Amino acid sequence: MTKKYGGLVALDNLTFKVDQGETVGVIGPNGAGKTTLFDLITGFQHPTSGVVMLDGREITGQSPNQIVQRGMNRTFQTVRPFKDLTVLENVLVGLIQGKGRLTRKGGSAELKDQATELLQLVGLTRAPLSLTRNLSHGELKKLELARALSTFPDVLLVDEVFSGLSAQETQELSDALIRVKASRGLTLLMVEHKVSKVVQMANRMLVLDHGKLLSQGTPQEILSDQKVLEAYLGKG
Amino acid sequence: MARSAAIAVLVVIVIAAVAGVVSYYYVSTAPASTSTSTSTATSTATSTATSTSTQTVTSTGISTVTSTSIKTVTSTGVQPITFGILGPLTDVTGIDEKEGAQLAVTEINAHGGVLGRPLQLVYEDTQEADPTIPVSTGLAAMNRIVTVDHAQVIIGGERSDVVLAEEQQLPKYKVPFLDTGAADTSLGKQVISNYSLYKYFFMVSPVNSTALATGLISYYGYFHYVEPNLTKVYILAEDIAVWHALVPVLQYYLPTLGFTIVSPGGGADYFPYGSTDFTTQMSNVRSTGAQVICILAAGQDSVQLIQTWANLKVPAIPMGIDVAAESPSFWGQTSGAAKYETIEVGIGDTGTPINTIGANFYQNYSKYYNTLPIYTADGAYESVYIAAQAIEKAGTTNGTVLIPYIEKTNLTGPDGVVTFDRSHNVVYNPDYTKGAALSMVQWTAFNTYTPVWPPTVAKPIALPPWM
Amino acid sequence: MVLPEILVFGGLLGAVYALLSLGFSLSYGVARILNLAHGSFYMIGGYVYYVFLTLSGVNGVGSLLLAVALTFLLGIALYLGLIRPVRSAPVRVLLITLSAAIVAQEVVSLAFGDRGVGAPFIIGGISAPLGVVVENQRILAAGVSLAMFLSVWLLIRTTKLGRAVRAVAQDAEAASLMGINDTRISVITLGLSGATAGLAGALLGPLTGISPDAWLNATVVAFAVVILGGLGSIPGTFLAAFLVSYSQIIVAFEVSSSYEIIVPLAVIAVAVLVRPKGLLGKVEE
Amino acid sequence: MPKLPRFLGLGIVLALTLVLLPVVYSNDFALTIMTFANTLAVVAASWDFFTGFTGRFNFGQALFFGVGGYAAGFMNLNLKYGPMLTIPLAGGVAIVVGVAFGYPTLRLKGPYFALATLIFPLIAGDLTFSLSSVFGGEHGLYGLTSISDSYVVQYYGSLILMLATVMVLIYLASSRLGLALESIRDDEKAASATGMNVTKYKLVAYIISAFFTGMAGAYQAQLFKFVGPDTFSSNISFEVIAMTIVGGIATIVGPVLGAYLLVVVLDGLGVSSDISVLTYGVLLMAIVLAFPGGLLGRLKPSLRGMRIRRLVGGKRPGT
Repeated sequence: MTKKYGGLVALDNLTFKVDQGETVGVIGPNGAGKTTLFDLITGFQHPTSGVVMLDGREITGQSPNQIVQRGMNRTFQTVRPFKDLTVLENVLVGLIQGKGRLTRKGGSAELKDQATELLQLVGLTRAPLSLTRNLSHGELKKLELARALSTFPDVLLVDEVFSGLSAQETQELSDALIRVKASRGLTLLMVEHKVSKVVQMANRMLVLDHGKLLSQGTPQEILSDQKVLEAYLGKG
Repeated sequence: MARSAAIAVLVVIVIAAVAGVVSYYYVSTAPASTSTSTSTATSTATSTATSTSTQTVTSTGISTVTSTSIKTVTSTGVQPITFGILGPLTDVTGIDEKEGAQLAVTEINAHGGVLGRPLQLVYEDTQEADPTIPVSTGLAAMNRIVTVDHAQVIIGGERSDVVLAEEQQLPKYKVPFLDTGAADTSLGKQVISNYSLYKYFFMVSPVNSTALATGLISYYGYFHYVEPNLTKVYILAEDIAVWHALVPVLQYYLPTLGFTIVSPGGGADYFPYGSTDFTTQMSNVRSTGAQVICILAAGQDSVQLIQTWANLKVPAIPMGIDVAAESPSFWGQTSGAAKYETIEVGIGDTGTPINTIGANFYQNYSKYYNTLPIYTADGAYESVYIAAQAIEKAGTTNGTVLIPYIEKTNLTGPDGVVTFDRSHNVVYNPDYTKGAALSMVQWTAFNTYTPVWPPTVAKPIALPPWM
Repeated sequence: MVLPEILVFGGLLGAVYALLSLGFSLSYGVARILNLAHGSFYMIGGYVYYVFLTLSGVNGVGSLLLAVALTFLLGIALYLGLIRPVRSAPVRVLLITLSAAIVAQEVVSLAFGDRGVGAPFIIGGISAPLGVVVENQRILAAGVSLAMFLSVWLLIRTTKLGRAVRAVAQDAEAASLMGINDTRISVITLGLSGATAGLAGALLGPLTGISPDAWLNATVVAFAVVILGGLGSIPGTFLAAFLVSYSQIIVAFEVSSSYEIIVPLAVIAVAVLVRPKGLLGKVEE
Repeated sequence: MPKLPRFLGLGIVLALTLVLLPVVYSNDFALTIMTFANTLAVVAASWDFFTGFTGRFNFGQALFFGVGGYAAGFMNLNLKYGPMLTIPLAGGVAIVVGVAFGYPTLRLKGPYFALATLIFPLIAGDLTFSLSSVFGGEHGLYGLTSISDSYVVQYYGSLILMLATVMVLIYLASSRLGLALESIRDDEKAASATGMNVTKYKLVAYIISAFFTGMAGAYQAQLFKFVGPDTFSSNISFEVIAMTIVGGIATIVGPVLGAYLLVVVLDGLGVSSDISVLTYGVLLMAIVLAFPGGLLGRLKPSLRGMRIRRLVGGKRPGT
């Protein structure tokens, strides 16, 4: 697919597919169009041309909420929590509105269990009733993840989850991701700066540069790819 | 910083609230202030005493005060009778209502009051002069004047929507309401269509809008005889219901008098109530070659209208109904642009009294308040006498009992003879010895307009130099 | 055919609308402040002119300048005293400016009454461009407005200060990193928008009369013009001002005066729905 | 039975005092003023339900107040429906207007929506004059049948309307709906990423707000037996905003107290309009600067507590 803003081309007919259960890392220098790519996939922007398919069905031009209902969700690069709500409520919204649509009949008990489970899953130890605005950056990242998961996605796109985190927080969060993937059998698509992390977690990688797909393959292939080294690490 | 500032602000509010309370108590203790003004008034009244025979209020006609019959209110220890003044008390219309009524109360109390009881006035502010104030404010004031101040008669009213709403409450209060501001025919229609509910309403002044139209048309007839060449009329009216009802009448009669209506569609050019820019209208007037602008304006917008007219030197003379122009301040408001505008007023408001009562009214009014009365003043003045007479005759202040007596009113006042038709509107008659008469006056200088109609009092009309 | 009338009246009115709206556009475009009290500057400007001209010895031009100066200071005061403390929360900015407008209205009507006032013109007399008779004051108002509008525009386009202003408008954070003092820029912006609106009021006030509640219509006009032109776009504001004035005048002449208020508002409402980002607006986020 | 939330506690105390008022202090004027206050409290609470919870600023609540009033007037005069019928039906009409107006405008970004809400009541107000053959111009519609001539009945009527409104709104605010709305207020983009149709929810909140305000307008029309253009006046919209902010935004009960405070202080004392309007302007200013939560801002947590209990059961998880 292609995305143009007026003159400049953000994504230049990019084509790739992700198989179920994969963990795919997307890397590339700033302005390579990584976040734009996520926006296009999750319906926050619509491609100038081209299509987005989710398990065989076209979802191009659908609104974010429709796509969420189809089982794909994302986290935002800069976290967007519901500041004036409690931690608990942040996940409740998704549990109720998302694909799960809980509390129709499931009742409060299930909702409560799901919420507590989610928070444990991402390792958010804060009291569920504490106000979100008081959370640390690391906690917010976890909450962001929990909220994305609360809609029961099959495909999860995580945008720079590790940015601005301490080594220790980074470790916690990546463990959380791995736990999540294991327990939910997610297909994971991650945009990441920290190449090391991606290499560690991904079983396949895409490299973007100036909106073009520069290269793709297993982490090993990518790291040994000359083009990538120039375009990406070269610029450092 | 913001917090401390806000604290300071809160203090201000407290002060404002206090001010509120104070002003409230001021309002509710208004009667006291009246009786003080009474004593002063009495003395002045003495000095201006004209008649020698001791008349009583019960006689038709408003008596003038004689030095022999003065009793001060305070000397009579009996329970006073309370009249309520309900209007925009901070606006010239409301102030004049208040002062006109005070004058009458002073005179009557100087005669020993009614049924041997002194009259006292209470006041509530409806703020209706400000068009952005909702009707509910007026209704709150009305409720207070009846249930808190215990007014047995209500005198006042100005804005027709407020008065209409107030009229709706009368079945609940069962208190006579003497309207001294709104000229709306719908008010009287209510009385006819549902007498038992709305019989409490009376329109004392001005005469209702139909009568105003009749008067205006007869004036135009006279004008055609004085200025046979000025026949092209441009009707410029506020886009409000009272004029919508009146314009067809003009459309029907003016042509029969030899005029041609040049405004769009041979009807009126309606502009939004409260407009502030009249350049388009004035340029239309010019391009249609109109020689007369028939203004129909109840609001303050005419201030701007007349200024634009004068500034652009539009070669057509404005003659019509313009409520704002009836107040002496209009000359100042328009910084003199009002010159040559000719408007319809009650014949008692021309500045030249038509009878001794009017003369007496003018003299005393200008003495106490050193300003000229406007139409609401003589309305309120007459209303007090109307109510006083009815109470005197009925021997009670019970509203329901009073109604038939008020209906039988036949009283000579500054505006002529007041009688009521079955819609409880004051009866219009070109002859002021037979009914409430009208006059056309032309602004000629600061604080002065000269009557140009009816012929009995008429001076020649002046045309603007640019015509 | 009333084409000349429409051309002249629409043009003269549009120029003043442009000046009135300029400040509103600036304060949103630069400082991201939706100032509901913008119309109050217009109203106060009108009153200041009236007070000095009629109640004191100052002559027309002097009163005009005083009106500009005072509304300039008021704009600064409004920002420092009320807007700045709540700057971070747009909703609170809306509320604080609304309350400021209400307070201003009532203070003025306590001082000068609800009925409003009319002030004498700076220049009397009439002339007839294209054979349409108009007051010289109206031509003066339009001329001065145009001049003021252009000079402010030039100020922003060319000067160093202007560059700073535009930098803040682009990206406040980046600008502050570049060492531009955001507060200082906001102060200047609000001062300017106060002064321009005040001038508009002082120029148009004598022609339309000015009353304490005149602020609401002024705010609505400015708001509408700016939205129509595209938030933050000065050329858009200029264009839209004339669109609004002409639609108003055309309706008054060709349809009926009684719709001259409704129709333009309706047109704007529809325009906003059809093209939310306005005529020349960048995409709003 | 968990301890009563501060919220309900206060609510119940308030309700009881209001119910008992005529018994303990049956002063005609006081009752009249309180009747006005109840009507405006309904408007304020419903304004709060939309703006307080969705964060989209509505400057034109008077639109629904006027629409409700005129709708009731029409049905009462032309169809001869009684107040019992016209009041709810007027609410329905307000809903229709709410959809017609909200559906297109609610997609707009903040400032555009604010402008739209500012403009539409002005248009409506002017229309009542331009179409005076229908709306009666300054006459408005008069001669409506009265609710009752008894102050007590009038008062209780308005009280029932007010209490019903508040209870329904609290119920909704403390439900999944309320949660969804608050998430929209905090971050619309993130909200849509939870799978909800943001515009739909905003519209729902908007028409609920319209419905109750419409009924309030209708109640006032039947009370006064008159409805006029003043019901569209921006004064009403602004006054309602002030009441809500003073009482505490997004608390439903806050606006009600705000309404009593302002109406009693202003109308009750018969202060001159300039002073009274000035007072609430300054009050609004002070509250916004110093106490963003409003006087009852502390009710917010307990409303939230209520909601959480309703959603996930009495025993709070993780505590």
